[in-house]
Amino acid sequence: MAHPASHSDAAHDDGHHGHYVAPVSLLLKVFAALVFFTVLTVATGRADWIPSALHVPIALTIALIKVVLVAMFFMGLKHDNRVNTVILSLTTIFVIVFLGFTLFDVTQRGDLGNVDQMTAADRAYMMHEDSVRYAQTAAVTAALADSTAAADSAAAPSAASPDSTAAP
Amino acid sequence: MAQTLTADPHAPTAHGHAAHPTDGSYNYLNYDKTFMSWAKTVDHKRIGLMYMVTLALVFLVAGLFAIALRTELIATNWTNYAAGEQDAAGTIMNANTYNWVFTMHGAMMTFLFLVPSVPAILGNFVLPLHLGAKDVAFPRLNLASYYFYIAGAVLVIASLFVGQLDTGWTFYMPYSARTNGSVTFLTMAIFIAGFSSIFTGLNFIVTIHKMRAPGLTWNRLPLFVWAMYAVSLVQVLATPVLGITMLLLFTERIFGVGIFDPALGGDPILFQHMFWFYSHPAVYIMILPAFGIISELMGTFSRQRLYGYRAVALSSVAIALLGFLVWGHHMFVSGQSAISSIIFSLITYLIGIPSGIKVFNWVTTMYKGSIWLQTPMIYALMFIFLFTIGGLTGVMVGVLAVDVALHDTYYVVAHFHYVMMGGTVIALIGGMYYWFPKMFGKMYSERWAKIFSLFVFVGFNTTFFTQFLLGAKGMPRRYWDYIPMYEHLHQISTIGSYILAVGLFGVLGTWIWGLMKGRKAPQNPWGAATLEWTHATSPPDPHNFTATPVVTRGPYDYYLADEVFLTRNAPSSGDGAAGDGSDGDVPQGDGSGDGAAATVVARPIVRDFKPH
Amino acid sequence: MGETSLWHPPSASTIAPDVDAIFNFVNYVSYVFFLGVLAAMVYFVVKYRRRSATDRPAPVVESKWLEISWIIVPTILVLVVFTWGFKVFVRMNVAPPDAYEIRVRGYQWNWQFTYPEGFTTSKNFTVPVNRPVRLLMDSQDVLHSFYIPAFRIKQDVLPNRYSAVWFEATQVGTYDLFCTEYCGTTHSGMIGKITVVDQDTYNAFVEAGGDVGGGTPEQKGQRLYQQQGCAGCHSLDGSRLVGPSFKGLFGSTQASSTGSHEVDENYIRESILSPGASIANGYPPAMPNNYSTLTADQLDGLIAFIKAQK
Amino acid sequence: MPPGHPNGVRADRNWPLRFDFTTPMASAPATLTVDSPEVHDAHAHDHPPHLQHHFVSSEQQFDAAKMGMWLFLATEILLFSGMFVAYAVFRTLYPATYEACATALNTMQGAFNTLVLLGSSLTVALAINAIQRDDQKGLQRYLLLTLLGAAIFLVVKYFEYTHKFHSGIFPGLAFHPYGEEFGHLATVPYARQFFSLYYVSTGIHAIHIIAGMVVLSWVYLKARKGTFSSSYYTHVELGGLYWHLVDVIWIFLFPLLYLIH
Repeated sequence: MAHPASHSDAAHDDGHHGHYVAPVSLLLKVFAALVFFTVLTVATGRADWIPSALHVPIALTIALIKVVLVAMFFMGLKHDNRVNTVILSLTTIFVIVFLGFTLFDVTQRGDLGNVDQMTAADRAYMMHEDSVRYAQTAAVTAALADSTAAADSAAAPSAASPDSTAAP
Repeated sequence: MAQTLTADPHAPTAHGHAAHPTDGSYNYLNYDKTFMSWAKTVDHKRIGLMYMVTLALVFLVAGLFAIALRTELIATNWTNYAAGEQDAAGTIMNANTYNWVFTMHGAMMTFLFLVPSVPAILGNFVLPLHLGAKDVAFPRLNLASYYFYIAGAVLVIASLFVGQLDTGWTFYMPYSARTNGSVTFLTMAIFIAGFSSIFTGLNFIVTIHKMRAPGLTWNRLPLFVWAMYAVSLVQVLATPVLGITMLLLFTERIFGVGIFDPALGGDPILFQHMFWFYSHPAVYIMILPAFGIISELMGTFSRQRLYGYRAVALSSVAIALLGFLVWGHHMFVSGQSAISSIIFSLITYLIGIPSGIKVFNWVTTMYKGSIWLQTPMIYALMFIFLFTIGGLTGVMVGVLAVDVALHDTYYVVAHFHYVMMGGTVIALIGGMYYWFPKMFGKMYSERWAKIFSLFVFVGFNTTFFTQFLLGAKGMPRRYWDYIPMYEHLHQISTIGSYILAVGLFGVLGTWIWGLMKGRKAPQNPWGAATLEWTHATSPPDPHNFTATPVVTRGPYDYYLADEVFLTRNAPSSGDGAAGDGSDGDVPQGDGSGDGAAATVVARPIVRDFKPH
Repeated sequence: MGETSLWHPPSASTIAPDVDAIFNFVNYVSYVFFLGVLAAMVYFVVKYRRRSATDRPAPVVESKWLEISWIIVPTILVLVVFTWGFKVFVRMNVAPPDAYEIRVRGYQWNWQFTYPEGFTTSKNFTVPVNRPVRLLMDSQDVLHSFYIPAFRIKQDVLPNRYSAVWFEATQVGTYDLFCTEYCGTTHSGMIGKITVVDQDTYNAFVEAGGDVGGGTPEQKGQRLYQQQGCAGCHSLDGSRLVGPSFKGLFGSTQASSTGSHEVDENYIRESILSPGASIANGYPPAMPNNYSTLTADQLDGLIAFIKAQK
Repeated sequence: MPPGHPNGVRADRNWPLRFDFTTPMASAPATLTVDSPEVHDAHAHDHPPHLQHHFVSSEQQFDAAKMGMWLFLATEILLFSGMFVAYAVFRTLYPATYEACATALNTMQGAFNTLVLLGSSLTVALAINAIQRDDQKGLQRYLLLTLLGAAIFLVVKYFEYTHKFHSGIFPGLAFHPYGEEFGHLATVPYARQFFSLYYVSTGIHAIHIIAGMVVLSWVYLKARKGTFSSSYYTHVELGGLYWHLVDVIWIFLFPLLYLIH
């Protein structure tokens, strides 16, 4: 159906001639970079010589670089209307806010003594509750295990020993 | 301002170039009257009306639940408190029923009524008209959004048959993992209804960005549009988190994944973080559209430029974005770390400021205006009255130490209702009165509308102001019964709720009367200056405008709005003959009748206007 | 017992006057703002009411100073309020190191208090006046929230994690204790009393093991029936609540998960001490495991009381 | 009216980066105030068949659709953010559990799947490139390749899941590891919770993969009918954006779940 208003200038109805066409060579280069970073993240993730505190930051940094590459070139943000970049940035900011505040609270709990973190006794108690709930589903578990591991009968769990999860 | 009245050659029923009358007699309501033409419509105006009917039903049901709650609380069930004798049957219901009823009241009101309310009804109807657009950017998505909402509502009804849902609308873990299976249904209902919210928000943002009429720059947008923009941002950014929270709650119940349930190593406070990350911004989803309506009403009925337009427009967006940083103020006594509480409290105050700015600007808009006390304006003033109380008590519950005492008491209940009911619902009613002539082409009765507004006002304050006193004295919320010392205040509150109910049914009555017997509405009964009044008939054409309007001034620039004034004295085509006689000064003439466009004179743009 | 006023419950702890002071300050400032807004609204509506349908008021010049002033003034006010609230909040949270510590356990739908001297009470508890008391709390099942309006304190009680709250009562008297986190059917019945007594009376209370009332076993049992929250699940008039009614229970024959039993003293004793052992048919296994701390004397009382419900 | 500004709105298309309140209607001269009948009649020319009636131009329609898709992707990212927050909280609370449990995940399978998804992202980008050059065959070929990549991903995922199921590693209460390979997990506290998070997050991701496959298959069917051209390929573009997002999520999930050290 056509538009009745005065502005449907034919010059604007002929499609996307203004669109940026990403050259194939560029796409291939980006892909190569992505493969490289994947290998890098596996390598650094398995490396023992990197201090354990740095593993997460390194992995996240590499992931971020990969995402920026995908967003800019594969998703075409580099040559797109800037409002789409704003949308993605705003989203990222809110994810960081969500994650940041929540994690901050978790690490700070009990700071003024109004709340104590979990105690060993509580853990034991929790494991007990755990096993009670577990026992209720032990029959289901056993049935599932039987159906999926019929061959491995020697190692199959018996429903009679539900407490195996309860001993930390 | 130009107004070309060439017939629309592309009306939906006539793909040929047959001319239709352009006086409003051929309109979006009657161009096709079949049921399927409604069920399959992609017209934003029809979808708005469909939401209106559906939401009115939801409000009715959830409101009746509220009346039931208040009736139960009219007397204490302690026949002898000192001896511990209690009547387990209750005044009209037992504890389990009460818990079920307050949960349904809360969940339906928030998720199925308040969250969609203004955007779904008035946003859908008005937004494209305000923009001078033919429709929203994605009309089919808009319809899909309606059906997602319906699917959510159906699941809510299904939950009634599974068990009595009794978690409260907050679904706090681990209780929600332990109680009956209806939780599973309601989480799914909210998950699905969430799509409705997301799609509406997404649609509006794109519409506002891409569908504005020529000349409608960002600083000429009506403030209702700005409010819708801010709301839509929140809907898009916050609702998915509710989605994943509900999904995790669902898996917690089905599989026992142990993310929230402390008995399985989970963290119930994490649930509260995730829940409030959505649900705090959600209160801005509920209140921001109300701000937009009030801005429209104050501008129109003061016939004055909205004071501090930019401040009001930008404060909407500021509130929307800052609203994401304060969710922890719901958790001061939850076991959250004290330092988090302190930070959240501080940010809470920063967000209070923009809301205050709005109130001051609305009041100042009336200064040196021409204030016309029609029903919509009465509701706008009522809104300012009630919202000011709601806002100031919000400052109270934001104080760390005071909130420890007031948290989860009736004080919070009263604050919440002053903002949500006194704010959103009152603004919605005001907006409905305002746009009623545009929606249906009929006038309601001013006299009766004003009488019932008095009932609403008195009833509301009687119901909820007493709850401030109750809460400050320590009455906890979600109590089926209370100790005898609270009885008198509870009785006053209950009586107030009956008055409020009478008022609300009366409001509904004025609408139904207007629909049946109201006299024909002129194109611009309020002399308003936004596009839906100046450029669209009442009711509008199926395609909104017979020609795309071109905008040359701001939405409230009455001193430039010749079309509002020049058509005023045009001979009336007899529209007003069947009035109820109570409102003689409704302008009779309008530009919709018969080529009256000839009276409209194009006026040059005035830049940098400096009043004398 | 402290005075109640229009806005406040009795004020009976050291922190209560501080909280009330902030409350009153915010309240009075709110009155000023609210009346200001209201007065301006009424004045404008009267003064600038519409005279004719063609009124065309000149636009008002926006004053930057006005806008800035109503940003600055409220900002200063709320920052004052924030700082004040923050200071009191920190005091509320940090218990004095020498506080007397009582263990509190919330469960559906009652409170259990374990005193440092080793005895336990339910529903109601007693504390000495003018002495800081710290409550170390946790929950057995779902979230609860411990609230004493007269002391202006509240803290959520969580499963598998301790939370704490402290107060120093300043006035002898009896005050209400509420659960304010929704916790199920009898949430509104999860209320109790806190009795503040002078140190001498408190010492006597401790010596009596928390049970200060005498009387026949049946009277003792009746008191326990209220205190221990039995009333939440077991009615005395035959009506069905969560568990079987006590009316006519003794001597009847009860079908349960372990077969059919005559309800005698031993059956009741077992049902109280290990509720899960034998579940009456048609009822949920909802009875909490909290009563193993009851003394033999208390059990006698309860059994005598149940026996008396014919 | 200046070309490129069909409705006078484009002047501020860079909003909000260049947000100017002080210049009303920079691009709309006063002559716009009259809708001249001549212009009105000029619309009788042909519109492209894909242009919906409420849009003025294909350009406007395409931009609107793309912006809508980006907003939808924003909601998807926030949906997954809930999983990431839960993950971060429990990794902070129980770090040892996470290290112990990650050993049960096969890094090589994960890395292989990462490469497969990256490759399918590339093929989608190539598909768009093809249709921009009016290469119908290329479009179809690359869409099929993408679907193939998605299928391979799911097959690998299937083997990962079933391998764990065989040793009793189920989500939630059914979690009950045994056997030589995974039996030791039974003694790791909160191991069940780690695997629940693993199943839920990869499960939701897998649902997205399937949804993406449905979308791309639909696009492929349309492509076979020759619906698309260099002047109209909105659905290819939108499907592609969605597929890239699925890839982006996996880029984060992979190191967080598989590479805990």
